[in-house]
Amino acid sequence: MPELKGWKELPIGGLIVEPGNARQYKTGTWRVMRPVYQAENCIHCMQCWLYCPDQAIVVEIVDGKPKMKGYNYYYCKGCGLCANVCPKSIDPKTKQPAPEDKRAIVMRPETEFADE
Amino acid sequence: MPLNAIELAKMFHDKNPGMTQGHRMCPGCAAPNVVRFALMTAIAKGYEPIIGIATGCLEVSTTIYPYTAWNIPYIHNAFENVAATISGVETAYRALLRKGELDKDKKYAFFAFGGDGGTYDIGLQSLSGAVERGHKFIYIVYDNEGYMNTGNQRSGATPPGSDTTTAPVGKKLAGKLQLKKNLVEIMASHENVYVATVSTSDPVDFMKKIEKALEFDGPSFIAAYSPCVRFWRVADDKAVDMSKLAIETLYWPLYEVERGVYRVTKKVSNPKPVAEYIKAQGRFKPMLSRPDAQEILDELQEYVNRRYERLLALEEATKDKPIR
Amino acid sequence: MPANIFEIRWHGRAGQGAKSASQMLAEAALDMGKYVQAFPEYGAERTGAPMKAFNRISDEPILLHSSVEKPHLVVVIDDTLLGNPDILSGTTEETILIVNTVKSVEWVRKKSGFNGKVCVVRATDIAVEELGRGTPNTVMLGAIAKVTGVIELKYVEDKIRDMFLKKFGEEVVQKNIKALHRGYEEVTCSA
Amino acid sequence: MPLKQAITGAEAIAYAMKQINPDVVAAYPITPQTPVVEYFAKYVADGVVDTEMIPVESEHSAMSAVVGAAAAGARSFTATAAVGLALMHEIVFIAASLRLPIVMAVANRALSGPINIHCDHSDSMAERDSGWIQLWAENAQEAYDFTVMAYRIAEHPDVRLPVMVNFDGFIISHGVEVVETLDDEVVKNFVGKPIRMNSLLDTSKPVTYGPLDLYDYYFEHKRQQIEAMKHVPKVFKQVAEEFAKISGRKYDLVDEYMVDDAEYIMVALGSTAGTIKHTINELRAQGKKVGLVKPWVFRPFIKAEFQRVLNARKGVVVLDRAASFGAEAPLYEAIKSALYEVAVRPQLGSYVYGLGGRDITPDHIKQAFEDAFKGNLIADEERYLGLRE
Repeated sequence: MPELKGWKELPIGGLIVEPGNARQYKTGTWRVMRPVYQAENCIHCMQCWLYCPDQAIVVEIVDGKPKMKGYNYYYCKGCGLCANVCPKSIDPKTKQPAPEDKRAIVMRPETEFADE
Repeated sequence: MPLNAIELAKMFHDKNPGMTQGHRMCPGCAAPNVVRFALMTAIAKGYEPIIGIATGCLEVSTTIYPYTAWNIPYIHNAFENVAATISGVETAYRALLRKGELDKDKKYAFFAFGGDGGTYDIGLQSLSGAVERGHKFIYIVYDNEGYMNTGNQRSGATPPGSDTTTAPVGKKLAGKLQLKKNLVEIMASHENVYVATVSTSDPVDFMKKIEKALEFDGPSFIAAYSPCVRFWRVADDKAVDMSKLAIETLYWPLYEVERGVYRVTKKVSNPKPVAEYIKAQGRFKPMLSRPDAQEILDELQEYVNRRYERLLALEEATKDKPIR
Repeated sequence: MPANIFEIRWHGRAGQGAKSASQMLAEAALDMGKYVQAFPEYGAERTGAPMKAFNRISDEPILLHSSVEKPHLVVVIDDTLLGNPDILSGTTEETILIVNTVKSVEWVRKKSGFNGKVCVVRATDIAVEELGRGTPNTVMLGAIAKVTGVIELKYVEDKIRDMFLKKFGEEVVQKNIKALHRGYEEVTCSA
Repeated sequence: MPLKQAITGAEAIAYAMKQINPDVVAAYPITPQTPVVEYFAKYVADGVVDTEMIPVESEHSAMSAVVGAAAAGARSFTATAAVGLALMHEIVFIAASLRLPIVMAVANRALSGPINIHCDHSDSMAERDSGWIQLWAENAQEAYDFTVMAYRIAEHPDVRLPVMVNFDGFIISHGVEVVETLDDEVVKNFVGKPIRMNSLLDTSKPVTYGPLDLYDYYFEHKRQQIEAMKHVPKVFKQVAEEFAKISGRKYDLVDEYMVDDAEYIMVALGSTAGTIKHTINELRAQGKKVGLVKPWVFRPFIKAEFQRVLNARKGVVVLDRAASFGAEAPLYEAIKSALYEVAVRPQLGSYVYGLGGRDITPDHIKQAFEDAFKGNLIADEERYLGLRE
């Protein structure tokens, strides 16, 4: 939490004059399931990036192309939409869920990462 | 070329498209993506968006003082008046531009976002007035079919059979009994307006329509299908799945109306039964366990078919001769 | 009421122009250096309903904002209103009554039961003759100027010019001025 | 050269707005405010002003739109009356909370029901705690003058609050009176360029208007509004002083009429104050030591002014054109509260009059003064003028 300022210090009218300062707010604490990135299976289609409602997918441009680099867990709420829209989550032949070792994103309980 | 995920990622991987991280919408909510898709399109096309939001989930969860998840100019006024509010902003823009106090080369895009409560119900008058007056703005309703901000109360957008706290499924009543208001048609009945339905499950169609709205010389109304994973009682990762299913069952037909000319932008040749959509969501479960469940499903199926046929007929009828 | 405030009450039917006449009178009096008020009585009446308008004219600023209760002058634009008790309300023998009518002073006295000074003028007829339409306002203002002296013709003429010159041209101005003068000349009063 | 015109109060306000040439006007017609909008719409149609006008579909949207326009940095104006103001109610508070320097003319009219279109003050009294500055005009001249002064007060950096210019429905709005108007240039220079702050159109400095403000900050923001109101007297006096230089007309927080030696003082708002002055002249001619204090500024309510003027008088008679059901009438309550702290409390009496446009005459006023002369004022008794028993 920021320091609670007195009325003389605050901008008037309830205005927030620092654009996008919600970025300071950690929504990652909401997470109960953690998406884990398996880079070796990723085709960098950017579907996870497109659909992440919390803009928690880290992307870098490599050779002019966007590359998935993993998660910003400060923000990731663990909804799993990224894994759901990931084309690698479905076996192209059977149209059934792909085995975990073939996926680019797998969802794991946050408790498995308690040490971090 | 239409915008796609790769292109957008190139443009926006290191910057926020109006909305930033740190907002407090539910995990998996569709609304942030409705906003992002719209704002990314505007920014990618060289516009500077200014937005107004009606009281609702999107508003409270993105601007909890002293934090704002907006890095573009933003105004929230009240629940029922976002259209009037943004019409004031847009008018101020025209006034100040005329007086030479603004950069005339700058392209502003005025957006108003409202939930279905703030749009179908309490804000309808304000919306209709602003659209009739012809302000150049884009109104986007993120339709999650209920007052989800306050805990799943019935709205004019709630479908029949849905279990809400103010129209619960009981021993006597099967939840909400009335059909969802066809707001898209109400808005299409305003003259000189561009109206479209969109879904985040079809981003290309979504962004094309936003682009059209941005270029349209007048007001636009975009109805965005926006699953509420919490109160529709589906898993957090199901917003896109539900959206797809809604389109495949014709529950949410994708179409547009430009000055009276209809175009169904997504033809569905072998629609799935609407029951498949209904049965996928927990909010219909109490209704489905009633003895009259099949009747309700049949009625809904009949309505969905009829509406789609009507849309195709309107498309045909207005193809060469606009109805206005 | 202090003697320095002259109060007028107009009686007409909604749509006949009593409100406009009272405003024109106020404007002319203002040009004479007077302080003025003009205000109609508002209800929810539609065209044809009996209505009232008021004037106050004074050499000093007018502070009063109550309605006119004891008029010095009552102007009746439509003689079919005579007999309505409202017309005599607050009048005394000092009050002057000016009526737009083709009838006689005696007829008016009988019809209204009014005992003070009665004046009549064929305002509608004169208007038809001069302007081609039966709008009696300017004729009535001429009659008021003659009978009371609270306004002078040349100031009303200026107002007529202000109102009509741009919109309708000099010919209409002259016709109205003629109508005004005929009201002044042709009003007749009881002794 | 100042120009003397015989015009209605509604036209006087529209004329002032024409001279101010605001950026945005959003308004909806309602009796008896309608002529304000009509006159102004004509100015817009004739291209006499550069204003963009929003012919909204309701008063609620009128206030909503001017909130949006003002937040975008536009000098914005609206006007309303009675139930129209009541329909705006929610947004009236929001406009003040967002600290937007909007000006609104209110042609005071009775609130329904039963429906009534005539003057009383129940509409604006219902908004007295909304955070708006309330100026109250006695006649068309004051309505014009306050409109000219309003933006200077509203936009002042120490204030940043919306201003409501109150003028009695029909009595002032539709009554033709002599109004001395200033030259266009004089008004333009006096009002000056808008002082814009935190404009939504400034995309280089994006601001968030109207966030969710919970118990951890809301109170502080309200405290700021309380503080802003405290700055109004100083700013009003400054603006009034400057206005006197261009107009010769002097305004203050309260209008004092024949109070110096007055033993009995009446307090009233709006057009009735004129009728009271007229009556005071008559009573003075009979040797009665009577006077009037009229709040020009009713919000903020400047207690000290009334304490100064009313201390140690024999009797104070407060006239209210609004009732507060189950409590004391609003102006009376404020005056009575102010007098708690004076050294010598006068006898006090409360009179409610003129509801729904009921006429108030010099006789009524004399009747109330008579009670005071007889020492027959009872602080806890509300009396009525012009009411049939």
